[in-house]
Amino acid sequence: MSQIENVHTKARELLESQAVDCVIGFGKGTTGGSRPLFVYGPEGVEDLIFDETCAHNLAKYLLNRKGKTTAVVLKACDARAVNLLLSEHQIERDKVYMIGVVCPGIKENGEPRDTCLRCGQRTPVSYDYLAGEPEEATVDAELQYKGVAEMEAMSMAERKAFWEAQFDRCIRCYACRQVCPGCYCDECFVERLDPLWVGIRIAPSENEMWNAMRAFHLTGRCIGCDQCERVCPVGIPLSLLNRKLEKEVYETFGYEAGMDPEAAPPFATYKKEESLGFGE
Amino acid sequence: MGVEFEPRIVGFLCNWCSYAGADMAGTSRISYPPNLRVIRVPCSGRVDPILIVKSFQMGADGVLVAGCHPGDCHYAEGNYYARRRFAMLRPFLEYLGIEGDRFRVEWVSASEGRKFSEVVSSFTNQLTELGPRATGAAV
Amino acid sequence: MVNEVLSPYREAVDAVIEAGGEALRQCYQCGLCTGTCPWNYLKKFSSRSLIHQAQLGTADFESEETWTCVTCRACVARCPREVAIIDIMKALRSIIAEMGAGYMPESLRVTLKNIAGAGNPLGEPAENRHQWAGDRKYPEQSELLYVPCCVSAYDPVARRIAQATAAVLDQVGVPFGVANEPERCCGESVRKAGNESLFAALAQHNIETFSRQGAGRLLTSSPHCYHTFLNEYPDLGGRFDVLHYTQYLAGLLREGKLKFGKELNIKVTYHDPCYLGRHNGVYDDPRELLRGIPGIELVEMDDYGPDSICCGGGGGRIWQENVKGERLSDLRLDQALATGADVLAVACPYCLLNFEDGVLTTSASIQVKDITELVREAL
Amino acid sequence: MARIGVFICHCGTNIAGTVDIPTVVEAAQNMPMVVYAVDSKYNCSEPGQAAIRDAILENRLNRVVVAACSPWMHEKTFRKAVASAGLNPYLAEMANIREHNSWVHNDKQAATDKAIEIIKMAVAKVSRHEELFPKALPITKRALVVGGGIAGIQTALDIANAGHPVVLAEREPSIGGRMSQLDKTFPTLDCSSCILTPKMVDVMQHPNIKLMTYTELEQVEGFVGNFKVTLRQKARKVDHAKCTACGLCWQKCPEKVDSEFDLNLGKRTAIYIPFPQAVPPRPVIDTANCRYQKYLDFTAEGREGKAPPKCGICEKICPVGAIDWEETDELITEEFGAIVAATGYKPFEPGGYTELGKGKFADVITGLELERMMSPAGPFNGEVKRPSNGEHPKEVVFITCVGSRDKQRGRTYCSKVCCMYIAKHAIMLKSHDPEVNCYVFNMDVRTVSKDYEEFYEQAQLSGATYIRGKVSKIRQEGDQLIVRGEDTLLGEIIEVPADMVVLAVGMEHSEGAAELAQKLHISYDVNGFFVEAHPKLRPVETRSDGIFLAGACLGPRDIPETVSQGSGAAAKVCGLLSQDFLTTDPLVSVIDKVKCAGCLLCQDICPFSAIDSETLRDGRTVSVVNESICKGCGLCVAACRFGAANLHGFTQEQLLAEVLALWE
Amino acid sequence: MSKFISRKDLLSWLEGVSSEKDLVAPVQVEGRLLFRRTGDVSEIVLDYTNTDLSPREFFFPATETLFTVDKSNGRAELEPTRVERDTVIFGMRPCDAKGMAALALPYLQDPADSLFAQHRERTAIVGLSCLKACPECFCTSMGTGPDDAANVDILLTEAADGYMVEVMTDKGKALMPDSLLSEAKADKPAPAQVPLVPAEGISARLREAFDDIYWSRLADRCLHCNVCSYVCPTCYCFDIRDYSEKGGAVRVRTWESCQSPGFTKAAGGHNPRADKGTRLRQRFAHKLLYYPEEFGTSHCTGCGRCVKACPVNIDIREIIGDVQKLGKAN
Repeated sequence: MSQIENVHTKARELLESQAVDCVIGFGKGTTGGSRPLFVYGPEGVEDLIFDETCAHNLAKYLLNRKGKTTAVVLKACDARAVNLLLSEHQIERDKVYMIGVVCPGIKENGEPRDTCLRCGQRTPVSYDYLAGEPEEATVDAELQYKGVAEMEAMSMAERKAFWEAQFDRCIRCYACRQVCPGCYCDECFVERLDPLWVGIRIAPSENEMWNAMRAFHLTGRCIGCDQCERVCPVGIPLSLLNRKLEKEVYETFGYEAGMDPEAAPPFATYKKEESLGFGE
Repeated sequence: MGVEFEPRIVGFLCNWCSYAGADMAGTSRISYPPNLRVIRVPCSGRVDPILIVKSFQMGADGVLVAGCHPGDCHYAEGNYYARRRFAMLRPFLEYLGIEGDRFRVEWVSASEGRKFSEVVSSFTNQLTELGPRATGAAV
Repeated sequence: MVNEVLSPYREAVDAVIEAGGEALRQCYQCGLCTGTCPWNYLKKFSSRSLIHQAQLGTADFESEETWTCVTCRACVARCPREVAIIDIMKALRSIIAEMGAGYMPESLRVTLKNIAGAGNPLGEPAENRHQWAGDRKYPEQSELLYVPCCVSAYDPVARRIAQATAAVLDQVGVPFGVANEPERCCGESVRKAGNESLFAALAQHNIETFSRQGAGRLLTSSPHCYHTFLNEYPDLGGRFDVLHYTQYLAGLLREGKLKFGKELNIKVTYHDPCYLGRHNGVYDDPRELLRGIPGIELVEMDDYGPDSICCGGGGGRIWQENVKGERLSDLRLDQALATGADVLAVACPYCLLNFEDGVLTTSASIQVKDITELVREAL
Repeated sequence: MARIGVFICHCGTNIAGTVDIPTVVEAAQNMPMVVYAVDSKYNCSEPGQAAIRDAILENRLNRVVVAACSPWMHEKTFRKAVASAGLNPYLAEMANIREHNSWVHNDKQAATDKAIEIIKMAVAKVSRHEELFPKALPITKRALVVGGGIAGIQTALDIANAGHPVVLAEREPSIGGRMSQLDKTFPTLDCSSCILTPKMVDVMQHPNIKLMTYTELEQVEGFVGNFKVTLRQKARKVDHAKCTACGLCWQKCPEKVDSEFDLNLGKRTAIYIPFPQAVPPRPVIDTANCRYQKYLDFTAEGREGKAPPKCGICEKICPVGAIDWEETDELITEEFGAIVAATGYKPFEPGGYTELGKGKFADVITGLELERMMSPAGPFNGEVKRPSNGEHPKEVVFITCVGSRDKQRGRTYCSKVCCMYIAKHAIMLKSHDPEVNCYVFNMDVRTVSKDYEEFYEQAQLSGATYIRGKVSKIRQEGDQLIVRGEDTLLGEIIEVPADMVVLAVGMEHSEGAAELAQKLHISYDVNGFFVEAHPKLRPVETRSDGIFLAGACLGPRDIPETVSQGSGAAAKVCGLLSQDFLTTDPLVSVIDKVKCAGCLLCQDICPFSAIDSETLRDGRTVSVVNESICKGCGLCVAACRFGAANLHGFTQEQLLAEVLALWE
Repeated sequence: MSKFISRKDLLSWLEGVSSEKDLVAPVQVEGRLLFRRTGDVSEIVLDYTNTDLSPREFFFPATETLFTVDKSNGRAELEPTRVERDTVIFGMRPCDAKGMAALALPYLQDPADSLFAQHRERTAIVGLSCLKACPECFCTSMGTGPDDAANVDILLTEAADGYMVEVMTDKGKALMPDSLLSEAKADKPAPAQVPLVPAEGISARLREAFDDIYWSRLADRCLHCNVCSYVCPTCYCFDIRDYSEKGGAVRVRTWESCQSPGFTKAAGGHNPRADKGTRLRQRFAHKLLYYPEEFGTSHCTGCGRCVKACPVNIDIREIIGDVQKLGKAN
């Protein structure tokens, strides 16, 4: 059976047995691609699709379904998001049924996403059921931090100018935040009135503060799905921020978010003897 | 230019070691440049990175966080957590276009009045050399 | 007669510290180093007193004692204050070597002159460096570079080692090159004799040579070269993957690439070279290699592994004369004979020379062989 | 609306000498929300404080900034002054314009400008101050002492004598600890058990002490005044309520095993009391060695082959039917107001010193082994014999600093007691057998307490020869050991033939010290010893309130020091338990339940485990700060992305206000 | 016959405009096509379907200081912001021009927003009719069309080597005098063919479907970002705050969106549109029901930007279709 047929069978089984109230998967969109699809009964199961247009990270939707039983179709990066949410106690493991799919690598406008070119995972790290045959991609190590390395090679002034130009376009629509599985504050720091960390202006200084702190809040938490970059209506290369921090986290602490829900994230622990370059 | 550049430095000092160390510099009358503005915090682990980023956004030329030496934290482990956060923040600031040298983390004990004054002096000199932050700087 | 009164001499203390002997401050004079030092089985040599004199600045630079230490590291490994005793010895020597004041054994002086001039301790012409290989020409450009050590390149006895090693490598079929004419002494004993500037020059020269030859990995016969390339060249910019041949061959053995064809049927005891064992913690690879040779029964001496006794060749002692009865090699030979072994296996050209001498002068009934020779025999 | 008063201190010329006070006053008057600003010669003086009080009342001030010295100096003073005007004391803030300004700058203009900014920051901060109130919490008037050695015994007795109930928990079957293994004690040569046993009996009989032996600490929850501790009573297989300690069982038990108490020099039975004076004098069954237990295990697991003998002699012989094979470990939860850890030490294991040959040569023994030999109640009935051949040794060599002052073994510290116990051993050996010659290889002889130097002299007078130098090698020649080392005073190698060599092993942290520290949330140092709150001024306290320390769990100690510490810890406990309520500092964290997303990161990082989870009615799980435990470090605030955690006195709003004030 | 301007003349005309006024035109910025102030005519993109963001920011800026308070003289003086320069927006599509008109209705309703009025007054719109529709367009169903000249000052239509010109207003005439134009030699090219959406009677249907579960199911997918509102030419919601800064104070107005959770949150914490379904419904009801009821015209211009930008493909065309069915079903 093909992967999507397996998804159909599993989704039908889960809904019929009322093991879950809802299956979140991908359906056909109106503009040639796919979109998230919520299936509440066995009759809707056939509408589920999975192909290389299925770019969304559906783990985000689990945050709206706390306390309810949900099955969700997960690519490798999405499964890491589920692990992140599990490790942060945002969802309960026994309320989530993880239908893993083997990801062919997502394409946008027929071209593979940069994110997917960098990703060595085709098979999710965690799942309750795997609909496809496990496989791994081999990735050119140089791609891992492509872009980040180029940024690092720039001069301070060039980097500053680069980000000024990028953040200048930001319209603070918060799509990056809304789509991010790691962003789930009841009230985002950027919208707080007291303390007023960031004013309401949609202007360079505020935009920069917003983008910088949002990225920093994801230190050691970004699972690399790059949804933020995908949805940005003005094309700010947001993954360059997150990937820089993930690079630092990985090189310093050997940690990758969402790979193991049991591992202590970098800011939740420390080593007395570690030397991090501050005066010791 | 004429007027010499005087960097503005925001300093977060942990109450138990570094704030007391700064007091010690005072009681010992060890002078240092007047560029630092001190914000007392209970522990270097209390310093939310957003306060540092905010200081830079407002226009600080440098930010200093000083706490107890690792192992000597009044709260046993606060500075260990702080160290990790700042270890990530510093390269990130550099990446955004803020020289890493503008963000300093130092361990100053309550008895190290001299060290405190040296830290402030050398930081002030370093920032003077770096010059003012270009306007419209990131964050 | 006026009694001479000692008083502390601060400048001399500073000179020792300046020369790298700062560790002397840590010493609390327990004497464990002296008791541990193998010399004291043969003659009186109190390293503790020497350190104490250095602490007070009253060290006698005219004394032979400055040159006694074989840098075998037995004392350092036990010192409860972790005093870097070898560094102190080195510092004392370097004051003499660099300033030219004080006593230095004549033979050592000559050797250093040879090294400075000809690039090797024997004072042989550089172009003869490759003579050990006979007509065989080894490539100069290679990722894996075999560095035979001046002694095994020039010394008529120790040449066996270089020949056997090259033969083994050939037979296994590993592509390798040989550090040739431009290579000079690694500088280990030069540094231990206190001549830092000559060491730096040698190291710089060799690093350039190896780099020019495209070397990524260096394969050494001598643990002294091994130690120097591994631990001291990186500070001068020479970063190579360094292997003693016993490590390399043991690796090949594990991978199944080194296969033996003959059984030797002998009883062997193994002498740990100080610079392989205590200095660098390599105890298992040589033994694994020996046990891997068919028909070898490996027996241990009374003192082995970390407790092994020096052959007497370290710290520049190999270039100095030892009067009979004051040879550490003889002490060690006795231990070897006591095991009833047929062969005393070594893994260092200095050890080989010292024990060969010992066998000659005492007519001890034991053969001395480098491990690489045994490997070659069993192929 | 905040009505802020600013009080600027001249501090004589300390501030006024460098800072232009009138300029500062004028600037302060123009700061936002400042309705009153004035200077004073000395704010901290009685008239100065009165002026603050009066100004608050006259100008209806509701916030106060005192621009003067460091808060370390006078924060409390001015809080009191503010409170005396009826204002909440936490509505005052200090601006440090002396230590951080006038004392460190010479340029008057710069110092004046800086003073103004410092005050501006304080004004901005104080405008965000809130009223804070300390809380009072009841105290459980009961103490737990962990460890039944001499430290724990002394602590328990002193607390109990002060009238507070105590539970003394000991993991071995008997209390007594290391001291009970000793023969005599230096420098008085008292018989160890003669002075210890009465105290052990006192513990058993004390109405305020509940003794729980064979018991380990499982879990600690709660906080000062209100600890909830789970203890594991290990299965003894003997009903101690029924047992009369008649001794029949341990006399008849056929299974003999090495006695831990006698360091394997003697034997005990599988049902046993560790030593004759054990308290409580009730046996336990060592299930690992008991024949019947092995039989039970064999049948229970249904293994094949020959079954072990079905022994059960103890059960058959017990006149009161106290043997209970069904008994299992039991978890007991009790509440305490204070906990004392007195878990002692273990002797250093000298096997790593290959040159000394412990384990290789039978006649190389440790000091504690010698104690057991010399003890009249010990395995050799007080006779010192060479383990190799049972003869009395005539030449005995002692070696000091085995496992002490040795970086190579990771033991850098001095164990304090070895020099003295060697002196004791030398004296005792001579008194056991006048023909004995003792040699002591040593580095230094440390005799730092009362009567110790005299005791050392006594050892020398008894004939012990002290050789300065460390032993480098022991080898066997014939039936003797040759001890070799440098005599550093002679500068010669010396070899001493010996019948027996005694290693003066040092003290190490006890087994499981790190695990215990983690359960108690206290720190331990690189050597595994517990860390006191302050090495000089708070030697028996920890940084966790309500948890105290005594004895060798803190580091090497002799008996007098250990006992003093036991009494000291007891005094601290009594001081705590004598209060009816605990007053908490209000400068603690608080977590906004609405904003908290329940990621629980704060719980992972709180150094005091002061944050618990709470499930709300809407099903969300959030973090809640236990204000009694919180020490106000604010780690949770910096870690909380949600902006849910905040720290009274150092709120996000306050710190941000200080930053912003610089750019107002 | 229509007027004509050659491409070359148009560019030199633009050159002239940019030297006197602020010229705003479509420009390529890091892979996006955006209206930007430009002084460099060569960077203006002429061949495009539509920009990624609408031109509304030139009438209703993302952030605008309404006035500043100056306290330097010891008393507070209010200093309103004034629009100082004339702007010419070049290359606006008819749908966006209709959008700007739609934006004006609420803002210029009495009492008029003076800043908006100034922007409006000082801005001239040079429209460009569409010869090619983008896949998301549906302007003809929303009361405008690819060559609708109603809301521009000048409308250009691309023809061979130049543009057909229709000058619609006096402002247009002043900007592009007849002297620059020649008579067109050919007919105006046919406008783009735009797909239709069944929008007939949608207001009534929406009212009927007000309480349908449809909205909350749709909200399952919605991420509640502000993208749709911020790319929309007609969304005009804003937020206003006062800030004290450097001794003074400013009142700032910025874009806001009915999609953000705090938008309708009242003091005291009550939020009439606390759940995502009602917020989502609000957007479509406002576009297709409330605004048309108040101003008599659609609030959606069919530009298709929200369809294109929505990260989860919430498609107003599909919703119109769905609601038509829902309404009927009830």
